Amino acid sequence: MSEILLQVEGLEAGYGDVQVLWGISLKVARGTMTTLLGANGAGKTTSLRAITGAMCPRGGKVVFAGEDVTWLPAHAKAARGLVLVPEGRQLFNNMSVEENLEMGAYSRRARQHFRQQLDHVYTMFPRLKERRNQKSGTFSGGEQQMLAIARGLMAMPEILIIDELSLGLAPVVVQQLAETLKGLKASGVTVLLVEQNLHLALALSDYAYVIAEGRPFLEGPSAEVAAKPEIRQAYLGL
Amino acid sequence: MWRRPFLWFIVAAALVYALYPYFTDDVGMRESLLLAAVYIILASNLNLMIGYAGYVNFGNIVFFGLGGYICLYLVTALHWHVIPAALTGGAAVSALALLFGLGILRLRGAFFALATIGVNQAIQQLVVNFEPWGGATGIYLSLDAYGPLGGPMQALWTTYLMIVAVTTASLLASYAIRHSKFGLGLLAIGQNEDAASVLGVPTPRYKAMVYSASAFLPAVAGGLYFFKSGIIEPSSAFNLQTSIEAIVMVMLGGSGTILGPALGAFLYEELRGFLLTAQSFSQFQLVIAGALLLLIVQFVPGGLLGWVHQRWPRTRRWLE
Amino acid sequence: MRKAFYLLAASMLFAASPAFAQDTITIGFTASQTGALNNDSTAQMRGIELWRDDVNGKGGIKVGGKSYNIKLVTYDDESQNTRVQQLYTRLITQDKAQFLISPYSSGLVATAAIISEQYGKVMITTGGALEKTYKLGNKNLFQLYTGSSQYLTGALQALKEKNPKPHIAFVYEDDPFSKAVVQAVRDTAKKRGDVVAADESYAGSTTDFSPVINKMISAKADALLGGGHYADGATLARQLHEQKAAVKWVTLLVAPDSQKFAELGDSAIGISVPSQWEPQAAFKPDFGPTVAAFTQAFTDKYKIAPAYHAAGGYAAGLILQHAIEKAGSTDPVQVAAQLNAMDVTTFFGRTKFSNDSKEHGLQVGHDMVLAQWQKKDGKLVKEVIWPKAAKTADALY
Amino acid sequence: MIGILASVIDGILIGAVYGLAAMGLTLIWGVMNVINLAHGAIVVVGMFVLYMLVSALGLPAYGAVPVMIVLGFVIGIGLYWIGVHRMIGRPELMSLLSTFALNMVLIGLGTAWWTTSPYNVQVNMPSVSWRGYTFTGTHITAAALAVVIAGLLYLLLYHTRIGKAVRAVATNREAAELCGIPTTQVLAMAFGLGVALAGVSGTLIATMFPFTVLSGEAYQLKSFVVTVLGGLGNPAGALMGGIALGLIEGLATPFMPVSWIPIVEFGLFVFCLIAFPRGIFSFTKA
Repeated sequence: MSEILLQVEGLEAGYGDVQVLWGISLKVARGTMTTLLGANGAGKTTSLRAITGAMCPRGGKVVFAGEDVTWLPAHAKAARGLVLVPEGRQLFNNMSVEENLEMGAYSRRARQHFRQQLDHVYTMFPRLKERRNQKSGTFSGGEQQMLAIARGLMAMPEILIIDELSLGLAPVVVQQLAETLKGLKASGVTVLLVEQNLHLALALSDYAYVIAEGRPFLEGPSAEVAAKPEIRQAYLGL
Repeated sequence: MWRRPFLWFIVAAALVYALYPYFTDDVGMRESLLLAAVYIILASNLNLMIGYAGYVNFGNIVFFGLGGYICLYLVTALHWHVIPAALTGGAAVSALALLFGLGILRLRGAFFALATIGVNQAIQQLVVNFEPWGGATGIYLSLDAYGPLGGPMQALWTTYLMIVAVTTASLLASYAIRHSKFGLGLLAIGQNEDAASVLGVPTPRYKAMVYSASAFLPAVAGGLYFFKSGIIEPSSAFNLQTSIEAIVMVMLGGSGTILGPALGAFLYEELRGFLLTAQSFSQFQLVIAGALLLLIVQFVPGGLLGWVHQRWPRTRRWLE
Repeated sequence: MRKAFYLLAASMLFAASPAFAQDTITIGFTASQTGALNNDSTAQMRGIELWRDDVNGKGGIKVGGKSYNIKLVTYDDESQNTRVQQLYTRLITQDKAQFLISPYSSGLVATAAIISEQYGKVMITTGGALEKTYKLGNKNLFQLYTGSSQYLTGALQALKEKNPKPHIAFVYEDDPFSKAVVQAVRDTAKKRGDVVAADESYAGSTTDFSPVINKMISAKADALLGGGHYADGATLARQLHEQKAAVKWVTLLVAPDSQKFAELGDSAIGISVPSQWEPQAAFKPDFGPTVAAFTQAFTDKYKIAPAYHAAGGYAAGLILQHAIEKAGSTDPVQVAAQLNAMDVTTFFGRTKFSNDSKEHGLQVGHDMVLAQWQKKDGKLVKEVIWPKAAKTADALY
Repeated sequence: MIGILASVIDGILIGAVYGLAAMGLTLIWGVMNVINLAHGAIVVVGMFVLYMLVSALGLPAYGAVPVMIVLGFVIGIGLYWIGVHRMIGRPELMSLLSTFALNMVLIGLGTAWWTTSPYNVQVNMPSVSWRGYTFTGTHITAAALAVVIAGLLYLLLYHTRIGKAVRAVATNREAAELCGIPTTQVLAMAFGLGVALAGVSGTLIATMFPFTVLSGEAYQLKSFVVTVLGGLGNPAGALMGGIALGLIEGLATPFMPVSWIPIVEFGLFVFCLIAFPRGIFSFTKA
């Protein structure tokens, strides 16, 4: 296995009096696509939020590119290339496509490659280029997801973490996005994917982690995990 | 409900409050307690809006001022006795609040708060231009008006006792509402209005009702207070500063609790009174009061009682 | 160390003990140390303090062969009447004030008067010209100033002298005092058939008068009578000048009397003010300082020439002192009796209180003058222009 | 007729300055959902900065404008950390109280320092006279500067990276943070910007009118009215709302006693709140 880019150890997090995560651990190797699976409420989104700094973890450790980044604020992690495409897209709805992309490249590191990255993203999503002066609030769900991924790419991610890629999108759109992800992986971007659609996730990824009730449940290469019967159990939340 | 020890506590405290200056014959103390009692009435009724229903009413003083105007008008122009005049003022203002409430309670959060400022300022200006109420000059009470109460000296004592009675009524009303279905509905509105509405709380009606209810006693108190002062002017009747200070008192004591606003009002008034009369502080009284408020908001957002309840959760049982 | 502390505490207790307090007469009042009325109220307070220093410097007030020092107790009323009653009660009950002087401005005076009446304390009112207050049945209130209805009478007469057919704009603050003043003069003007070109009241916090000024211009007013207190009056004067309003005669209440008004520079020229007192006055006092002595002492102490509020403050003390000395007692009833009987002239002018029970305490002896800012040798000075007998310069028109 | 026209022109001139004052309020409100009750006190700070710079240091009056922008920005960032930072994301009531406390402290310090007496800064500008009506130079200059500053603010918000970041934070703070925008700094900066705007409006007002430590309240109330007319967080709306308010004042004056104007103003304010809760001129924000 190649270099470990992101390593999470014993992550704990929660909201108020409720603890949600009870020691999540995972590793993502550079250049691979890893997926994090689990039933509704298993703690996938919370894991991602705690890893990227959108919320403050209560314990555990997040090491990124050899540096302990557990307690850094989200913007500092994003600046280092640990980038989250959040669930529900979270676009800047009253700003234009191009302004959204510009915001994606806010960090100093990303800013230097803004033009070049913009071209790259526009070639990847020609639809965005066509509508670059339109406000993102007027877009369809699929277009919004494209823009969200594009915005994430503008940050020059070392690792792109995508939360619920396919949520609420038509199958044909999901298929397009899946192609996009394959392309990304081929171009060397490391991806950590959280996805409801089990088959899609396992088909796309190299390695899979399954969590249940905030705890690690099983892990392994995606092909092996797909074959295990316990996976159903985890998904039904049993 | 009279089995509850807390109610007896309120009544006992009110008796002590009413009688202490009487037996010590400490008139200075009485003046200070009177002002505090008025603020307790304002804060306690405001708490019905802020603490229970979660609506910040910046213009709560408008009830007090209008009540005062109606009462003094009835006393001077129609020669009513002060008690029916104050009660009529209360009823009229309460009815008016119901009417207004149906309009501005459609607004939420900060927008509602701003609208209440607008209502207060608009009504103040209306009164300034309303000649039957003396316009900007206001209404001056002739000393004869104190005749029915046994002359000016005795009238002060009588109004003091009446104001303490209204204070007690405010606390009892706070208690009764808190422990009623109406109160539960209000708390639900305060937590999440949409959810409350879905669960069958008649939110528009409840909101208008609490707005109107929170107007009644302050308006009665306004009548008594301005009767005691002998003069009412638009600038002092509708003073926005006092209105905002009432919010500070609610927060200081703990919004949503029954005793908190009263405690906050009492402490705030005594502190301001002290700072104002202490020579070394009078220059900086506003700064000190402001800094204190800032610290409370930042570090003890639940107010005094909120903090006590958090620290010793059992106290919640006794005090509510 | 601790011992020293106790000693210190004990000595402080002694300092405040009644044995010491017996030789003083305590006089209480509130002043607007903050708030909108600060400027005028401060002048009044300075006058009172100067009087106290004068009296104490000369060994105090002599009552029945014994000398008493004056002790002043004062609180900040924040220019609002919310606290006035609490503070006056405190002055009477806690600070044991034997006599009271009023706060500044008619509204606060009316509020304080209820307390002084309830406790039967004599209160000399200065800076409370509104006559209504004295018609409510008070028995212990004594007004030093000429009442509000007289304020602009002189100005109207002086104006008619220059222009028999004036188009008058009344522009005034919507506070009790200014409204009462204007109401009185407006009635007089109407009776005499003068044209009322505009009649506008404004809030005391107003800073932008251009709407009113434009209205005056449209109505072709050539004279303005009105104003209110310092802040609004100064603003109005400045904007009249800046907007080159074609009014030839401007009389404003209160504001132009203050020496601070000279800061307005050219805007001040030609603005007149009804005044309770001016340093040019030539009264021969029955007792107390001469006009010159007062002016000198005040200027020495505060580095600013006194205007009528300051003189009023001093005179309040002086009149009270005179009544106490004549009564030979600090008993309020006897002092009140002396005040009722009083008809004297001090540096402040004549003082006589009405004994009519319908308007007890109303000032009936004092006269006002009309002063106007003029430029003399490149410097702004206030000249008395009315009544003719007292004038020091001709009116600008 | 000419009188009405003069009133209208006066109304527009003063309205532009109301708009500038409201811009500071609406920017802070829109970006961080904080209604800054210290707004009036900050307007007063701007007034006294003019007084000190002109009277004590002898600077030319309009030289105080850039000084105030910088100073206001610094003060604003300081106030943000003292009183606002902990209130972000908490219920509105908390930030209302917190900024009100800041207001008390500022007013209290000002009162202790300058008392509540009026101050006056004489600014000599040539004025324009027309058929007996005069429009003073200070009014015209203040209105012109207000429009220029509004324009600069627009450029900043829509054509610079940092301005776009402010808008991004206003729209979706969490997403902005995930994009690598240091949102806390951006909030502090936006607050500083809002304070600078309020302060500058105070400086300009002080060139026109005398002022006291307590003058701020009137402008704070007017700013509320303007914000409601112009819509939240929208600087262009604030300018238009301000001019609308000035126009209403100007148009109403010839037809009714001046003391009735506030009733019209506040009546309109409440009506607009109920009828157009998003503001009449609001184009943005769903």
